[in-house]
Amino acid sequence: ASAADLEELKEQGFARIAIANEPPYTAVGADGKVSGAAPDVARVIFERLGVKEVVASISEYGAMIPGLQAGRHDAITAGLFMKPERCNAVAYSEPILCDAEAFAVKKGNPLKLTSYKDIADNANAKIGAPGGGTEEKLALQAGVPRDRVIVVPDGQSGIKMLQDGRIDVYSLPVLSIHDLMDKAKDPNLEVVAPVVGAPVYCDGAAFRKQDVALRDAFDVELKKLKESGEFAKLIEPYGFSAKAAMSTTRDKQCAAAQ
Amino acid sequence: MEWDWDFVWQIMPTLLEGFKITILATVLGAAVAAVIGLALAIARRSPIAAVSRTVGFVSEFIRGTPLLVQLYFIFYVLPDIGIRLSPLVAGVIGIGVHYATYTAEVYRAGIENVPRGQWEAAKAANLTTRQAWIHVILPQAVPPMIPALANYFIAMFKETPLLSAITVLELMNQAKSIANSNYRYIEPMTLVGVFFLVVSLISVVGLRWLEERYARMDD
Amino acid sequence: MASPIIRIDNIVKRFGPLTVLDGLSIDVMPGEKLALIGPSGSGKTTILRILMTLETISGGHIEVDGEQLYHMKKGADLVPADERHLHRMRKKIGMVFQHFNLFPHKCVLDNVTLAPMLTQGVTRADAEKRAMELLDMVGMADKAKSVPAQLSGGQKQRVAIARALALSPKIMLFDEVTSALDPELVEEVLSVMKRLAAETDMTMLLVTHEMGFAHDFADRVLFFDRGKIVEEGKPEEIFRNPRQERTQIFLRKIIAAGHRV
Amino acid sequence: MASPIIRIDNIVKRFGPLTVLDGLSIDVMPGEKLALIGPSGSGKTTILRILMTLETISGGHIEVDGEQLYHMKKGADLVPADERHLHRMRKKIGMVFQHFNLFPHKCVLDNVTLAPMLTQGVTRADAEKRAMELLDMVGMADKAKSVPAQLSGGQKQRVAIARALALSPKIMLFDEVTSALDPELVEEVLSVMKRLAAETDMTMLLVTHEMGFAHDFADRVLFFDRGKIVEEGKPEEIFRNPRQERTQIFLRKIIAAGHRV
Amino acid sequence: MIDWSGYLSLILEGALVTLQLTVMGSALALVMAFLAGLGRLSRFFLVRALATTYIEFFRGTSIFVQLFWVYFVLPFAGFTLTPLQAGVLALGLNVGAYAAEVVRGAVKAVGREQTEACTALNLSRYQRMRHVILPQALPLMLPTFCNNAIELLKGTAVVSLISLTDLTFQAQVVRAQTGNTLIPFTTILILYFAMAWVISVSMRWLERRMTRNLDGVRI
Ligand SMILES: Nc1ncnc2c1ncn2[C@@H]1O[C@H](COP(=O)(O)OP(=O)(O)OP(=O)(O)O)[C@@H](O)[C@H]1O
Ligand SMILES: Nc1ncnc2c1ncn2[C@@H]1O[C@H](COP(=O)(O)OP(=O)(O)OP(=O)(O)O)[C@@H](O)[C@H]1O
Ligand SMILES: [Mg+2]
Ligand SMILES: [Mg+2]
Repeated sequence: ASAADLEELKEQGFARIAIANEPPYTAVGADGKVSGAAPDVARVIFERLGVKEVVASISEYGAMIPGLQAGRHDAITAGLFMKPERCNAVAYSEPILCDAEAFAVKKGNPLKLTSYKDIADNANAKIGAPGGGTEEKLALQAGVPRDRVIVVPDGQSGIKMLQDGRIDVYSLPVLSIHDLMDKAKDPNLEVVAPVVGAPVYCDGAAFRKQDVALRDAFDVELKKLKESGEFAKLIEPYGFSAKAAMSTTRDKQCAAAQ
Repeated sequence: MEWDWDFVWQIMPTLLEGFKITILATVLGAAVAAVIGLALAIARRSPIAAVSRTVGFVSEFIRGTPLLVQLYFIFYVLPDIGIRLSPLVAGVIGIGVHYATYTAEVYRAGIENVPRGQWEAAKAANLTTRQAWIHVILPQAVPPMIPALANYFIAMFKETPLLSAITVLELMNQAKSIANSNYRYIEPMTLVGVFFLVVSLISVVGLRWLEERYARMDD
Repeated sequence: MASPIIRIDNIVKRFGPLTVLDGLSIDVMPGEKLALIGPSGSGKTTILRILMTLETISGGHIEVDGEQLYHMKKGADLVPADERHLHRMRKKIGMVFQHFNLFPHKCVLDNVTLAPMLTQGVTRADAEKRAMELLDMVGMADKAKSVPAQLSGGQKQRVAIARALALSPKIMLFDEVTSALDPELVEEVLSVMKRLAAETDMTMLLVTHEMGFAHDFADRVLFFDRGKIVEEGKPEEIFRNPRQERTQIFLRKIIAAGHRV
Repeated sequence: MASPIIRIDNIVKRFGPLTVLDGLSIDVMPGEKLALIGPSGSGKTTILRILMTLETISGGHIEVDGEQLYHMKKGADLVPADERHLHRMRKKIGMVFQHFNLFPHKCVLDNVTLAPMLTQGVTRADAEKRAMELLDMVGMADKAKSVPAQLSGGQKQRVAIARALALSPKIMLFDEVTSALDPELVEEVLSVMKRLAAETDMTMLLVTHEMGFAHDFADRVLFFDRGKIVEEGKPEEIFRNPRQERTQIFLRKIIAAGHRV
Repeated sequence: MIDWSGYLSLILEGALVTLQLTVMGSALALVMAFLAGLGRLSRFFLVRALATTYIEFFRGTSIFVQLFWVYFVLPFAGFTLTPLQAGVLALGLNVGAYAAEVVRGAVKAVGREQTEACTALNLSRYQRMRHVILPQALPLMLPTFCNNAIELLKGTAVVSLISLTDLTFQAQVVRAQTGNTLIPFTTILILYFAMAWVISVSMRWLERRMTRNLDGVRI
């Protein structure tokens, strides 16, 4: 696929971004309007770059990077955390949204699960996580065998499976778990956050490798945004911490787990 | 993006794992479809209008709505009324009941295709209804059904990827999982395609054989 | 004088709006050979099918061998017959169809033995012995192991006759048993039937378009038109001196088409 | 003396291992009415179908109206005919089938006008005028707007005859045109054909099991058996004094089955 | 408080996408069905081979694989399609392959006798097909076409896997946003069924119209 040129984007007047179906990173209003921390930031920055609009399409986590590579999106702004392999596959901007990992478990945490390692050690514990997401990787890295890592299509399904006892723990970033729990209003569930031993991850806007120029332009505007304090105003209502994002860098994040 | 043979060999064992589940789900689903389908076909012939109508409507409904949505329903909604099925069982029941509405039609057509004269000859020979079914109608009705039933068997096989939506780790799900963790879609997806194509081509040959073997007997 | 073995009394048969039989009455004496002739659609097949209980009736009564066919006594009342009653009555009646209706998945021998074994509890050995006698009579003993698909039409029909005879019914019904056959094959079936008519005292009802055969076969001929009997009598009378105009026209047409009477 | 309009020369026809016609030769003179009779499976239909180019031949030559049917000249060589040659040759020949083969989705009139309009470029008005004449001749003018499903078998066959005549072929082939009909309906078709035979000088080949009709219709009768002509001659000779034993047996059977000769 | 009317209208927007996919996919399938179905009956080996390959390939591989190829692999070959185009293409080609067999079967079912009557009347191949065979074959195809169209409708649920905002996808979105599973899924089940019902009613109407003249010809 050919590189997306900022000039081209300006000319066509919009950029295509991939987002996830996962509040609060992304939210779709009853009117169909896309909001949420990640697209909001992207919208503002692209506007400043002269691209009037962003066209968001909701996508599975696993399909985002292939979709980007196949030229279906110009950027991913979906809470796709920076990980060394991902840094190899795409060009990230500087960090935008940072979050720790959390578990949703049954009331009282009957299996006493507080880290991915605990899950690996308990032969009966099953963890649910989005396919291709950070949590799936962390679980596998901690030594949870494949057949106890259940790929769950979406957050609602994850909570439902937890309620139905199909899984013992459902893992997502802290804010996502909180959002789901708020909606579920189920007194029989509780949150374990942050997960012990799991690092804080940050996402960035992801671009194609050959689109470094576009990424760099994005970074410039992102930096200005952060410095002006508007950044905090944008993301903090959703529960994210601007300080966390500003106290780390892409290079640190990409190197982090190595 | 280039085709990478090393990667192919590396992911093959995982795909084969998934393939096993695919086959298992197909075979079990087919068994469910065969049995429930017969039950539906018989219920639809029931002289009690309420029974035949209800069964007719339910079949129409199942046949008119996507299996994917039905699977979501079975897996995520049924637990609310206390029915919690494992992913594989939910998948087998979903796909089996869905296809039962199709096999029911095959059974019905097969039975109706036995010429009316055969019923009449059975009556003239003073056989009871039961005897007529067992000795005259079914032996003629079943062989011509076999190719059509086999056809649905193959169709079911090709629909098993839907089970990935309810977390069954079949071929498609394994491939997606590989694709997700390696950010490479081409190899796993193409291999899945090849798996399906190979099985389909083999089954086409098998089907031809069945069609020849069970070609309609002409009087 | 003996009483009739079949009493058809004021039978009405409707298919939806169409009245096919309209107050038909016939008495048949034991051992009588009756030929039913008449134009297409006049209801000949229908009356045979009613006797075989393959249809229901819309009105009237039928008595077979002293018992009601479509009705049965329940205390003092006459109520519609249930399946058990019909099953019992069907023992008295056999039928041979225009299109043979052999069971295509069974060999000739099994076609003939199936019903006796299932409905009369005859052992396989006895059933086969009797079947071979019957097949021998219709000249089909050497094809006992063939399946129907391997037989010509005339052969199939002879097997069908043997099959119907195997239940030893008192009454046999034949519905145009030769009209689906190639002309050359007609004779082999008719000769079997002639022998049958001569040798047994079974009561026989025959629908046919073969006037020559009806003439030789029947004790009495009924000429049907539009669900009614227009004329009846001995074959010589009907064929040589039909009184009714409708009969005359019908016979003239048949003769013009090359059939011998 | 005129030369034959059809020269069938040493024709061989095989279906797989089965040889159906084995070196058959027939010459037919213009205007001649030929009846083909013989037992089932003897190859009567096959020879008509070959003339209509519905089959291919395995050997031999056929000349129709002075031209090769299955072959054409290419320079000095005789090569197998291509579709264009066949198309041209078929103009000379029409055929009427046992099962009528009317177009069920078209009304009677359209059945008759379709081919002239498509293959001869006749205008609709002209085609319909001619069609009505032909339908009138076969007594079907009043049913011009009916669809085949509304007709009786005899009526269907009369329409089929009109349809074949609409292309004005020089040669007409009739394959058991009455054997799928109810006996009562046979006569109406045969009377049309008799008139046709008397009124035109078309060459006609007829396969039939109606010996009486063959007798009245034909100038010459060919008796077929197993793909060979066993006997041929004027109808009176063949039917009254068959010389061959095979012919005698065949005729005896047909007569026994009730057909008049 | 959840704004249900807003979310329901989101689902209705999805219904519109599903409708578009169904209509456009059916149109493509119809074209492919006749091309490949008649192609398979061609005199020319090459045409036959081409048609057969298309049919066996698309019937042989699963619709999921075809979708993923069209969506993720075709771009690498330089064809980037919008999700809607990709969905229409995959569904249309897939269902077209099945419908092609229907066309072929119906044409063959018209019977050799009609073909022979045409030869005796000296019609050309084209005239025969156009005036005699197809007019009779069409009514035979309709019931199965109806089933094919409903299959296609149900197949559109699968495109939610490639991020096309169809009914099923919108239901998933609404589910994620509201945390309610029962309402969105029940709604789309009813919507799917309603659409399937409309398809079969209109097909039956069409069939009645087309067979009006053929009453009693076929049993
Ligand atoms: N199942 C049926 N439904 C409706 N009408 C029927 C049915 N069976 C027969 N008929 C009608 O009843 C009438 C009498 O039919 P029947 O078969 O008894 O005539 P038939 O005298 O045997 O004629 P054929 O010589 O043609 O056999 C016909 O008009 C026929 O169309
Ligand atoms: N398409 C075919 N394939 C194989 N065998 C065939 C085919 N058509 C005809 N035959 C065989 O060719 C032989 C001659 O058939 P044909 O139809 O010409 O006989 P016929 O004299 O017309 O008989 P009938 O009086 O029964 O119509 C038969 O043995 C028949 O089985
Ligand atoms: Mg009758
Ligand atoms: Mg013939």
